[in-house]
Amino acid sequence: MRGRDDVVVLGVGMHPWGKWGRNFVEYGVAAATDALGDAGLDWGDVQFVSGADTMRNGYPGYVAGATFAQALGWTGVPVASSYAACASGATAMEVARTRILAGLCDVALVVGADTTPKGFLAPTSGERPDDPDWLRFRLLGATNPTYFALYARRRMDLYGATDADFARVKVKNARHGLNNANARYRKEVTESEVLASPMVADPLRLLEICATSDGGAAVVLASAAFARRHTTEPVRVAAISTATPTYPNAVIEMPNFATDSWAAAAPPERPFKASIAAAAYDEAGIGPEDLSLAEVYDLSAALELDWYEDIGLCKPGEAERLLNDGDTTIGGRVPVNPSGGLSCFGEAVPAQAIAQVCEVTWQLRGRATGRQVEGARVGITANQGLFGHGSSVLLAR
Amino acid sequence: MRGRDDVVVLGVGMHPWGKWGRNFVEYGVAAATDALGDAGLDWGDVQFVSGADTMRNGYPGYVAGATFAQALGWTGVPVASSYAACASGATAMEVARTRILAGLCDVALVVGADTTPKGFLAPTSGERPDDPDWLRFRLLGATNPTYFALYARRRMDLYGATDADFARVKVKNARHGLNNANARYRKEVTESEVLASPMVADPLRLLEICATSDGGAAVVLASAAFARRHTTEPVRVAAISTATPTYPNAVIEMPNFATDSWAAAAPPERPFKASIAAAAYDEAGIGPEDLSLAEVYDLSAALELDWYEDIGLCKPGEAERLLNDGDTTIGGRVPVNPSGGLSCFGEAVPAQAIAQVCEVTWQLRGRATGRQVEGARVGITANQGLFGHGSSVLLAR
Amino acid sequence: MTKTRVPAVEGWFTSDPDRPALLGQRCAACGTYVFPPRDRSWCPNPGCAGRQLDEVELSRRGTVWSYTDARYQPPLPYVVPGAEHRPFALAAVELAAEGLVVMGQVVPGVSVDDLAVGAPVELVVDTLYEDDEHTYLVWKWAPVAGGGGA
Amino acid sequence: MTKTRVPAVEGWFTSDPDRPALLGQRCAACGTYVFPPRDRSWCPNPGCAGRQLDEVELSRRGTVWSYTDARYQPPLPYVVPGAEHRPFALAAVELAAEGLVVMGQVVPGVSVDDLAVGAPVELVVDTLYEDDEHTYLVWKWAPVAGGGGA
Ligand SMILES: [Zn+2]
Ligand SMILES: [Zn+2]
Repeated sequence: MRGRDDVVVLGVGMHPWGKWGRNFVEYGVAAATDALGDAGLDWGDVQFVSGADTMRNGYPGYVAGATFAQALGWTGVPVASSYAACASGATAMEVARTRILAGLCDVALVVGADTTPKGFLAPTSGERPDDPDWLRFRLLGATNPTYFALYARRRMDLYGATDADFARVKVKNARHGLNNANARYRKEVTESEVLASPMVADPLRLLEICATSDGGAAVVLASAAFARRHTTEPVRVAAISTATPTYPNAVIEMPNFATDSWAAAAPPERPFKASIAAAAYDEAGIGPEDLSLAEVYDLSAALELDWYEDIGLCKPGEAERLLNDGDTTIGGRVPVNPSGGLSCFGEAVPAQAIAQVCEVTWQLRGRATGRQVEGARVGITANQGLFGHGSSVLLAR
Repeated sequence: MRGRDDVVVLGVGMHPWGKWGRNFVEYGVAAATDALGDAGLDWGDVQFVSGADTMRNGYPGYVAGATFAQALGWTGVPVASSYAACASGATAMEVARTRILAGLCDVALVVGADTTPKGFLAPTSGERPDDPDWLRFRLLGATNPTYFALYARRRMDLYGATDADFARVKVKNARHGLNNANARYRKEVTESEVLASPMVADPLRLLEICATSDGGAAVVLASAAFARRHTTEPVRVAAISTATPTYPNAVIEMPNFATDSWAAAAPPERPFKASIAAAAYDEAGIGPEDLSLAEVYDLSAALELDWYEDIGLCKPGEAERLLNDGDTTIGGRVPVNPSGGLSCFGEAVPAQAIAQVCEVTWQLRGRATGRQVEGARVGITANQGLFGHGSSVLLAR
Repeated sequence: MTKTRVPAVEGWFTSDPDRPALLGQRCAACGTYVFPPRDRSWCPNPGCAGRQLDEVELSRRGTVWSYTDARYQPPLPYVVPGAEHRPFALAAVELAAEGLVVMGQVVPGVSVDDLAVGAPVELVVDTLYEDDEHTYLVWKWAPVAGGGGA
Repeated sequence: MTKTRVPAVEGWFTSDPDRPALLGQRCAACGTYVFPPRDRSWCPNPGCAGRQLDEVELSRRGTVWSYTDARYQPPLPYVVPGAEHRPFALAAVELAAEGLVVMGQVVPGVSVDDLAVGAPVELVVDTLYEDDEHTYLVWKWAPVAGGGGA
């Protein structure tokens, strides 16, 4: 778009998702080592480390860039550490990409890893009445699934979505992830099994809500000039979006108590969630019609349907038809979550957006064994984190 | 150095330091508004927000970029939020600078603000035996001043520094900050008053150790092309360093229990703290002999003397002479901490490195009323945060 | 001994038993609304330079934007009222005059089967939880008799 | 009733009363040392691809790199041993063979006036604090008789 040289994904790596209970640094270093091996580079070749933070693992988690650099062995390399809730990994990638585009380095390592507690994500202890993420639990008992359920119920009442539609998203993703060695859950489920699982937050059931996992993911980014000397199958970073809402955001967002008010200013034509991928398309000059596949943030099965519309695969209200026509299944027009998605992984917050990029990279290289989208040329990732953090990465070969 | 277009400081702003006890967002927005006014821009002109995080203010503190963007009014602007302990502000500036250098935007707003608790900085509650920053309190009772005191004592035993030398750093900085409206402490002290203040961590006394403060600082960065249309007194960002140590780091660093081992690899010729400014000098092609002034991180009075050597103003062991000759006092060869430094401000972690840049900018514009370094043309900032975060910003006009 | 009734959060609602209302803010310059009230005075509308937010009571009636329930006990800092968790419904409610959607628990005894998108509800103040000395109050939504619910 | 003596941290030191020692790790490939021991097995030396760290006892004697004291009571999670805070000294001690500087409290009764950079010290294990059932142990540094201290 601006005629500048591209940034390329030179290597990707992951530590398998699970409930391992070990230190998050271990997962991050494993993923980083894996990604460097994939890129054919040594740790000493890395000129910048961009970490995605975890707020759950004390000081080392707050300074992920430095933590991973130290664990791999201090080399004096500049670091950055970014936090953007579920979008942290994409923000860390964007910090690394811009450093390459700026000509300040040729090779950057992006790492995110997490060790998560069991059960619902809950705020840390103490009385924090100034923190909306604390207050929503105290005053409303509103867990994360509460918010996902509000969106799901609205799909049902507005568009006629059904329990069965949501269950079929889960069935599809479980099948996609079946042979993905990095996924935590690798087991087929039937629609009736999903519908028999306990209701958590009506209309969402246990098998339709993503778990929290331990895991780590890493990406090696490089300038196109550097990459030409190291690979014959470059995957190009066509765009990264790290958008925030435009006032007034008329959709209730976790962990808020209320929306912005549209009494004085009309809501933007494009709601926040739809603006996320749009910013990436705009930067790249690529449109949803060019997509071979997408990895979207299916915190709930119903939320995946919202994403179909928000990344432009179909118009609002048409996602159920897309799903039921098989368009988003591997073999269909534009497979969504061929990795199995959060449904098969469970969320490891700072690693997740990076893991999405790993999957798209493997797909574009034709190396997604057991889940390959044939002839994949363009893929997008999309996610949204608390406090107005949208992110989307557009990759092409 | 690379022949690329410069990035310029177009506006700076602060909320005065103090112990105000209000929400940190308020300080950040006040500083941002101030900086935008100084730049002659509106919030709507900002194309990127880079926040420096605070770990003390719940979720809003973890996502400072989004928090300030929301508080100023969501405009859809991309955001990032960085954490690097005391170097957070400089890391946030570097993220913004690279985005401009990459051609992804022309105007970026960098903001950091903090509301701090009283007394020693202490870890948050709970049992966290995996976190060295928790363990050092539990197993050693080692507060932050403990580490500063180790360095101070070593200066005394190795270089013959005296109590009186440390006290004179405090006397100088108190005088420098006397008329700085943004400083928290504006009161002259005498050498004997300093030496009469209670010993906290031998050899450091209460008046030689920096307090924790509330405060906020903001910087508007712009591409040189954009800046030319908006100012006739551009201050150029000549370099930003965000260095980490090189293995083995043979100096004990807060919050560690031990150094790296030099049994298998020799320590780098340039110790970590000296490598921080060196990276900035290298990038800019500017040397310490070109400096008009410096703002360094005087967490203790003795630490300011270490910095004289680490930013290249003199050889190791000569800092006391530089101080006592008046070289680092306003009116001397290269004034250090003309703002009054942390000594007069107290530390507001995510704002502090940005505040250093505000001061150097005012000095280079000739607008540091009551503390102006005459004819200032080049200034440097330097600081170091926990977990291997060094930062230095080199500014020139 | 009667327990003292106190709001579970300060300054977000009035607890006049006859006329409870959420307390929001309104920008004196552009007229936009803010809820919950903030401790700062500048307007959140980026198109407005207003620096004065006046306290206002929000509309007591609205329509359901969406709804769900909490089948499992939420984690701390949620406090279970009574001996054990009983599922409760939650609703996000659209206030037309203010152009706001506001979340709240739904009063006990109302389940998701009694709710629908678009159904009218009104604000009440009810018990959130109790301790030995206090009854902590919060706003909740209640279906309006004859309204859109089942 | 005697209290059970337990280390305040697991696996960082032995508490053999005759021969207490810090427990570090040594890379089998390059020979560098690590303290405190890590739960991961890769070498921290970026010039080494070693993936095996063996547990080793560190030198029991070293020389003072620097020292200070804690005049005021440190905040939690520090636990005051006894009824009230009594200032204690701290030292960073250089272990020549390992090329390491290791922090530790200095044994009670030794003040900064008794210490100097370069003075020889040795490792002991001593009480950090106690509760009703346990005495929590930690390593500390003790000046060596006839050494460089005052
Ligand atoms: Zn307004
Ligand atoms: Zn080794």
